[in-house]
Amino acid sequence: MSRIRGGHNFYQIRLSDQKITASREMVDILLALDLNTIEIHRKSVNEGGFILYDSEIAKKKFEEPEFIDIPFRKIALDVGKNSVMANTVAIGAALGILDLGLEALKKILIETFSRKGEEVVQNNIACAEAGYKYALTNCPKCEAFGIREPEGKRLMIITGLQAIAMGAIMSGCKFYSAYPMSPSTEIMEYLASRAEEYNLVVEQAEDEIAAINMAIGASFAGVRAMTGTSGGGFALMVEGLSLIGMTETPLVIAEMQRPGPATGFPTRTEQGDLLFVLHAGHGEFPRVIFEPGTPKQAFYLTNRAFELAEKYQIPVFILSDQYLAESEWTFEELGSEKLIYNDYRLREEDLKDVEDYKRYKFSSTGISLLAVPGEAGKHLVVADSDEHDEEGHIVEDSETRIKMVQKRLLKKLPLIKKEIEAPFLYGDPSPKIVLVGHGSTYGVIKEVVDTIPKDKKAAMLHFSQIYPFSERDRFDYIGLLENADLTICIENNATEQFAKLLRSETGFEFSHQISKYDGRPFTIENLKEELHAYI
Amino acid sequence: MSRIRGGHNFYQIRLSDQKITASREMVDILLALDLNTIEIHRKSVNEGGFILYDSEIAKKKFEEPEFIDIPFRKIALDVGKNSVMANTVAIGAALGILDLGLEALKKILIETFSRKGEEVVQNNIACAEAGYKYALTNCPKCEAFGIREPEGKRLMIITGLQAIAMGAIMSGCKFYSAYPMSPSTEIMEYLASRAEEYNLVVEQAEDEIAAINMAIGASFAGVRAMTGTSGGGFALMVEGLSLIGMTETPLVIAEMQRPGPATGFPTRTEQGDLLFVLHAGHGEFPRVIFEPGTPKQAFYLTNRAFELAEKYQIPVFILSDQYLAESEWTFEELGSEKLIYNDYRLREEDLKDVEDYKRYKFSSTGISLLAVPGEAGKHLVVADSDEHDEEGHIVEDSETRIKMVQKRLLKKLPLIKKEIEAPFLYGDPSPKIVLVGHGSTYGVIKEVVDTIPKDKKAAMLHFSQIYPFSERDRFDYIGLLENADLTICIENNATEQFAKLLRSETGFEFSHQISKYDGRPFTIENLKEELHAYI
Amino acid sequence: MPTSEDYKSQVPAWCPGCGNFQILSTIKQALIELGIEPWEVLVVSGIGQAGKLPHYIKCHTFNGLHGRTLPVATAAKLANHSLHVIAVAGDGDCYGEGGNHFLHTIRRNPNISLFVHNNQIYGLTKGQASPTTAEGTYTTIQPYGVLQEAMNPLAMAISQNCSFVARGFAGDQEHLKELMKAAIKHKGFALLDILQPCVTFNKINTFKWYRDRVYRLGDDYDPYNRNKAFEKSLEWGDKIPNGIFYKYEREIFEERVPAIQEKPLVRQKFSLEEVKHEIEKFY
Amino acid sequence: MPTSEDYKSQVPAWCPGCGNFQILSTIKQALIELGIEPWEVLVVSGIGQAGKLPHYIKCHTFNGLHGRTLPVATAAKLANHSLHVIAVAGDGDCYGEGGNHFLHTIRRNPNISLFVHNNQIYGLTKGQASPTTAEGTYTTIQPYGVLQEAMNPLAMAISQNCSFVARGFAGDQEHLKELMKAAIKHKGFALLDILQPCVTFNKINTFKWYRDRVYRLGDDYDPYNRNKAFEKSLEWGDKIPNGIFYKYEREIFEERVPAIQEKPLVRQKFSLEEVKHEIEKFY
Ligand SMILES: Cc1ncc(C[n+]2csc(CCOP(=O)(O)OP(=O)(O)O)c2C)c(N)n1
Ligand SMILES: Cc1ncc(C[n+]2csc(CCOP(=O)(O)OP(=O)(O)O)c2C)c(N)n1
Ligand code: SF4
Ligand code: SF4
Ligand SMILES: [Mg+2]
Ligand SMILES: [Mg+2]
Repeated sequence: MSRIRGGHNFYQIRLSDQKITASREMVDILLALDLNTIEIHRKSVNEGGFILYDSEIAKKKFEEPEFIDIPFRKIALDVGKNSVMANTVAIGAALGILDLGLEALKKILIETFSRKGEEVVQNNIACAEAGYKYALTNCPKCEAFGIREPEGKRLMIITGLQAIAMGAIMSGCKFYSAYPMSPSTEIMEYLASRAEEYNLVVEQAEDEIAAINMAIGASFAGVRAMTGTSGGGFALMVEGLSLIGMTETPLVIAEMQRPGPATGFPTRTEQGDLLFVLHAGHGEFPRVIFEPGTPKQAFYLTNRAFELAEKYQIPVFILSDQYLAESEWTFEELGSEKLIYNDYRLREEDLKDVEDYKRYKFSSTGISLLAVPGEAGKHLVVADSDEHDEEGHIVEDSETRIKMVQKRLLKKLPLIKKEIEAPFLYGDPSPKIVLVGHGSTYGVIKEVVDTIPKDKKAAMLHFSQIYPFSERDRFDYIGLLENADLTICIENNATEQFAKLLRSETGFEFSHQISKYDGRPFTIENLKEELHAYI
Repeated sequence: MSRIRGGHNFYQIRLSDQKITASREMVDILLALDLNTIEIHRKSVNEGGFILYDSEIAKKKFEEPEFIDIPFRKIALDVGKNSVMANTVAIGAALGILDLGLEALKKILIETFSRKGEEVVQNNIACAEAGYKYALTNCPKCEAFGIREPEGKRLMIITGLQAIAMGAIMSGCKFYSAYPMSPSTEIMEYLASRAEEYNLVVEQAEDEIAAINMAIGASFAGVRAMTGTSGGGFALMVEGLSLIGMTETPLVIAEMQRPGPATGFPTRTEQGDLLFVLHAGHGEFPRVIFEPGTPKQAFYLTNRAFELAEKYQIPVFILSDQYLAESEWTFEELGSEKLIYNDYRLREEDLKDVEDYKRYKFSSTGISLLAVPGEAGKHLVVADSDEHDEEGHIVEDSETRIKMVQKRLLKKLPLIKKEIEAPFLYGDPSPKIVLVGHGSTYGVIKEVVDTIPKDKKAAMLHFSQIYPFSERDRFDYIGLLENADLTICIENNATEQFAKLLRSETGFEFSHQISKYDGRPFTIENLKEELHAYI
Repeated sequence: MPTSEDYKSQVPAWCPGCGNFQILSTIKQALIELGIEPWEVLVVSGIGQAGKLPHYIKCHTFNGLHGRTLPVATAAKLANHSLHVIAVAGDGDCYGEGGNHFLHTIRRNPNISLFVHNNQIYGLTKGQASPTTAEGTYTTIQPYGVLQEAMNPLAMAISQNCSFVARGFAGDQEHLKELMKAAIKHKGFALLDILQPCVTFNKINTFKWYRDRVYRLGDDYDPYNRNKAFEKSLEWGDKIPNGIFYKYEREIFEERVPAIQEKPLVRQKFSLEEVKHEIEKFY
Repeated sequence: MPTSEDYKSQVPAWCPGCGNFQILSTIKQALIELGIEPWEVLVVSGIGQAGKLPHYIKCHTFNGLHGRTLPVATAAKLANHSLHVIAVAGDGDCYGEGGNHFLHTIRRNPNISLFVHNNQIYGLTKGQASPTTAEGTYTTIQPYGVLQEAMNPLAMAISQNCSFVARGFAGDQEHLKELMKAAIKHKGFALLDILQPCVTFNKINTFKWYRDRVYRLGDDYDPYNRNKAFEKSLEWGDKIPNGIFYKYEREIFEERVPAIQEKPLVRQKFSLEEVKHEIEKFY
């Protein structure tokens, strides 16, 4: 919602003792803090589910069996001495219905309210307890959901944006410049909040053009840098992207998609910028695009983005969308062991054998030494947005041009391609049905594959390292697709962008396509329904 | 050359009594005004050709038979009383060698110098005559070239840029806003020079972002508008492009390519922005791209661009490059008869039956009425860059979103496709060899096809209406390609962009590719040489 | 004469208590008092809380991109100068993302009014610093406080000889209405910077904060003195002057663009007959 | 001590007689006299005739995009504040395409010198009006003469409290050199606008035109008075003052950004060990 206060807002939470990775359409418990919520979401409550509400707040009494009327407001006034704590009562009640205990909630209440003083904290806790008790006593058949308090392993809870920002910090990113834009702003906020702890420079630019040019300036000067934005802001960075291409300045760019064109739906989701990001920028230069499927992938791919950007002196994108960026996931497996950090920048010592440093020296790989200006002794670093010679000075001749295009583009491409990992196959190893997705549809496709009977031999093929395509000699995913009877490309956009890309890169043509372009992510229900036609 | 004065500059002129449409590598006559020119271009002179020079200026005497030493400077001093007229003497001499007469040159000299006074004009004419006479007397074997002064039909001489600008004027374009950038600036200069005669508003913007937003504002307010730039400037217009997509504002955009990335080669040529222009802009919306092959096509396609932009309320591109934009062509066939002009904008009278005007009213074609704000009675025109309802007001719901995507994009696409003409086939009607090109390679491919023996059954397939692809039921160009033995895609870029596009749109795969990415256009010689390997 | 009913439109999606409500009702009132009908006015806006405003008035609307209000407004005015064109922007919109257009539109001097809802914060994106946020203010992105000196839009406008430079306060609607009317009536580019409390994200510059500080420029103040106006525009702190700081009468852009001297561009009919001799020039 | 030999680089591709030659030799001279070695200085430039300058000096160079000099320079300085950073731009580059960065860099106040080769024209693209081209000037795109009032960069800088505002003339190299040295030595963002004749496209503002008009601000001029400086910055016509118009000592950006107080960012080694506890915060 693009309104800040007032108006309708909602959160959806899914709990399970299985691993879960997607949203569902329907809910088991609707916690309604006003009448509007009941009216809008009532039809999304599963059979056998509940609607918790307060008939005093709603100013309406519902008689249907799924309604459980709990006096949120009254309890808040009685116990907490303030009706604003009605929501705390309500959360307590929801936990009561599930019989999940209050420990976690209490911790959160303490964290949230401690700066407002001890009294507020205690009142909130009391409200939560009262709500809990009330629900426990008045709930008809709570065991229905079969949720138990989790035991053993602690789980992380993290959003896609946090995973990217944390990944950046843990990859040695030292400089982040951006301009606020939903849903990317939280990356900047996160990094700013850690600036003191890790000595980061986080600069809010006057516009996106400044943002990317600053990041380029910092990277040129020798530090790992990143920028982030959404589609509309990225549109303004396109000239800067081309500058990265020409100057061979490493940069990581996060593009968090929302539905376009133009301002579109600022707070909703879409995968509508894939081909735009792939082809953005005038002239020709290499790039890498990652589109993570989970916060975990977002974390590790961010790390890989910094590695590849610096190794090949190219732009690397973390392409994601509002859905993955902002939804919170719990899981257990993040660790720092698998992170890579190679510093490809050269300083004084590293250059002691270099007599005559040239920023764009020709080489068999197309990669030239990346010296840090001012830290490289008397060596001078000259970067140029014009076509240039090995030293970085403007040229006009045909011969140098050809060699530079080969250096910066044609020689690097095959090497970069070798770095890319194959798409991820989940389900039947020799599938007859392949559901293909990229980026944030990972979870929903995976869960849907789980619901398809084994004998139908279904699998998911998921692309998170989306461009360039990985080499087929490692894993012949095109062969796999060709051997299947049904190949369905699933995308959160209207123009089948990934299907087009795969066709243009490999010639492969999907048998079917499922597109969703209403600004909402796929849910398990609606993907299953779409699949009904084919399976 | 990106230097303004001093340094080396040259022009190449090709003369024929046949129609010619391309450049050659080699020249018959080299007119050298300094030693540098001789040194750089000497190897480009055909056997049997001449080098006209002045050994006094060159400070060097050449003894080889192809050199004709003419005292440009001395004649200028003697006859014109000023050594700067050496170049006039030289041009006179070149015409003398060809025995082409001096009438045309005299007219030009009068036009060019009349504002400097009668004396300067007369001196220049005298210099031209003296040079002419000297050459005529001293030239060994001028008849070799067999050029006769053209008779009969007068011919036009025009550049691609002039053709586009003239096309815009003759299509009712009333507003042009842009920011200077080579090689697009001349469009703005041309239109500015005609502003008085045709009541045009030509505004130099503070940057390209303002340029496109101004053009959008003018179009929204009800006049035909256009902007133009080169790749780097267009990169800054990408957000505005997306705004056109969302607000459905008609606009014609000229993108004159030069070699990138970034600043690249500001004064040279490349076809490196095709896929960029095709996919530019966040979110999804329709567009049309024309890439003319000759000034004539540029003229008519500009007219068609205005028609389609307004009919479908979309952005239409004239994509071209420095080569076509700036080289001067002579030909005979431009006329105003075939031009179309339909005014799709609605004013007072046109709307008299509309009760409740809605800017984005749903319709079977996806096209809504385009009213002119303030000229449409009390009807209000509301355009919005957010997702909106039929009236143009911000919405958030899924249902309206889906209908708007269908309206603005999915319904229009097939209709637009029907408007596109098939690619142009030249040569054998059932070819075994097909040379495929797009845009400015038209001339050189056509002339090369003419040199291939008829029994090899060669043809050119040229795309000037480049996106979307035309429907195959009119002309099955893919069938034609599939029936050929050898299909060669010829492009002035390094990443085979058109070949990729054709593959992604049709699945067709070329058997071979010829790429040139040194910033120079193909010449007849170098294309023939490249073809040697295959033919 | 239009009535307030004529200007009724969508229900605003602003926070309860937001200063934008006062600005909205004041604009409507100003238009009504000037006798301008909804179909005679085009409001161009960008993206931000301020940018939503035209949806809440009945009028021709172009709600474009964040920061790009002025180029659209200028060109629309050139295309049809019979329309009243009002540009509405946020402080981030106009002075941040759109800073370059602000500068160059002043130089062009089209007959447009620019109303900037200056809440000294990015409202829609939830509270980052804008160019006018006070130095030292803490935000989620500026945990050390804003390190830049706040921009002074009035001083900047005066420095470039902007033809009308004024400031009002959302909480003083009577005065604001007069300033709006003066801006709309003024022939030339008119900047009206409006102090607008953002009750959700700007906890410093509240209604009270402004009320304690603002005062109206007196009758003795001479807005035609550029140097004095500049000096006045630097006053900000315990006392914040509102009113018309500077006026400079000069020819407007529309009077200088030759093509539109006879009639608006949009009313000039095109005829191929009249232009077709253009081709002849190339023979 | 560096010598002029140390600073020798590519042969300039400027028109014979262009004012850029004087600026080039003066910069070299200033650097030499300040004892700055080539590897201690980074020159950031954009696109235009001025933008080519760093290729003609031996120094670290980032020759980036048209108009984007200042964001690159600011960030490079933040990344390594041990470098001397000089930004070089054309008038179109800096005040046209790059106008927004000019405004906001003033607010940031990094310790950078900005030299603007102000030839009042677009040189490289062959003679269109720039923001500083005089009103009424005829060009190929402005056949009716420029309709806008020329921008006043000094007044704008002063209006935003820029910490050093000066103007010099390519034809007065001695004075220019002193101004350059002062700008480089000044702690804070220093604007030096340089009147540079473009002998090919600007036939009005020639060497002679300037010579007939420019004068140096006298010793009695007080650059610390903002209002007076503003007044002075409006003087342009028969008399054109050159010199340091305004100075304002304030903390520079690099002193305010906490991360770089101990040492330049570029010298801070990264160790995964030191950050890996970050993950723990999400449990
Ligand atoms: C190109 C672009 N960048 C960023 C955004 C995100 N954005 C929307 S509104 C806004 C700023 C809002 O602040 P302001 O202009 O002061 O308006 P307010 O909401 O305070 O009225 C931003 C950064 C955008 N829509 N487009
Ligand atoms: C984005 C972009 N737009 C336009 C250009 C073309 N361009 C190059 S230099 C220039 C202006 C030159 O004028 P100025 O900045 O005053 O520099 P000068 O050549 O006069 O020194 C322009 C418009 C460009 N390179 N990039
Ligand atoms: S966030 Fe601030 S500016 Fe936006 S509506 Fe709420 S109070 Fe108003
Ligand atoms: S065009 Fe002007 S600015 Fe450029 S080099 Fe020539 S004289 Fe100098
Ligand atoms: Mg604001
Ligand atoms: Mg200039």
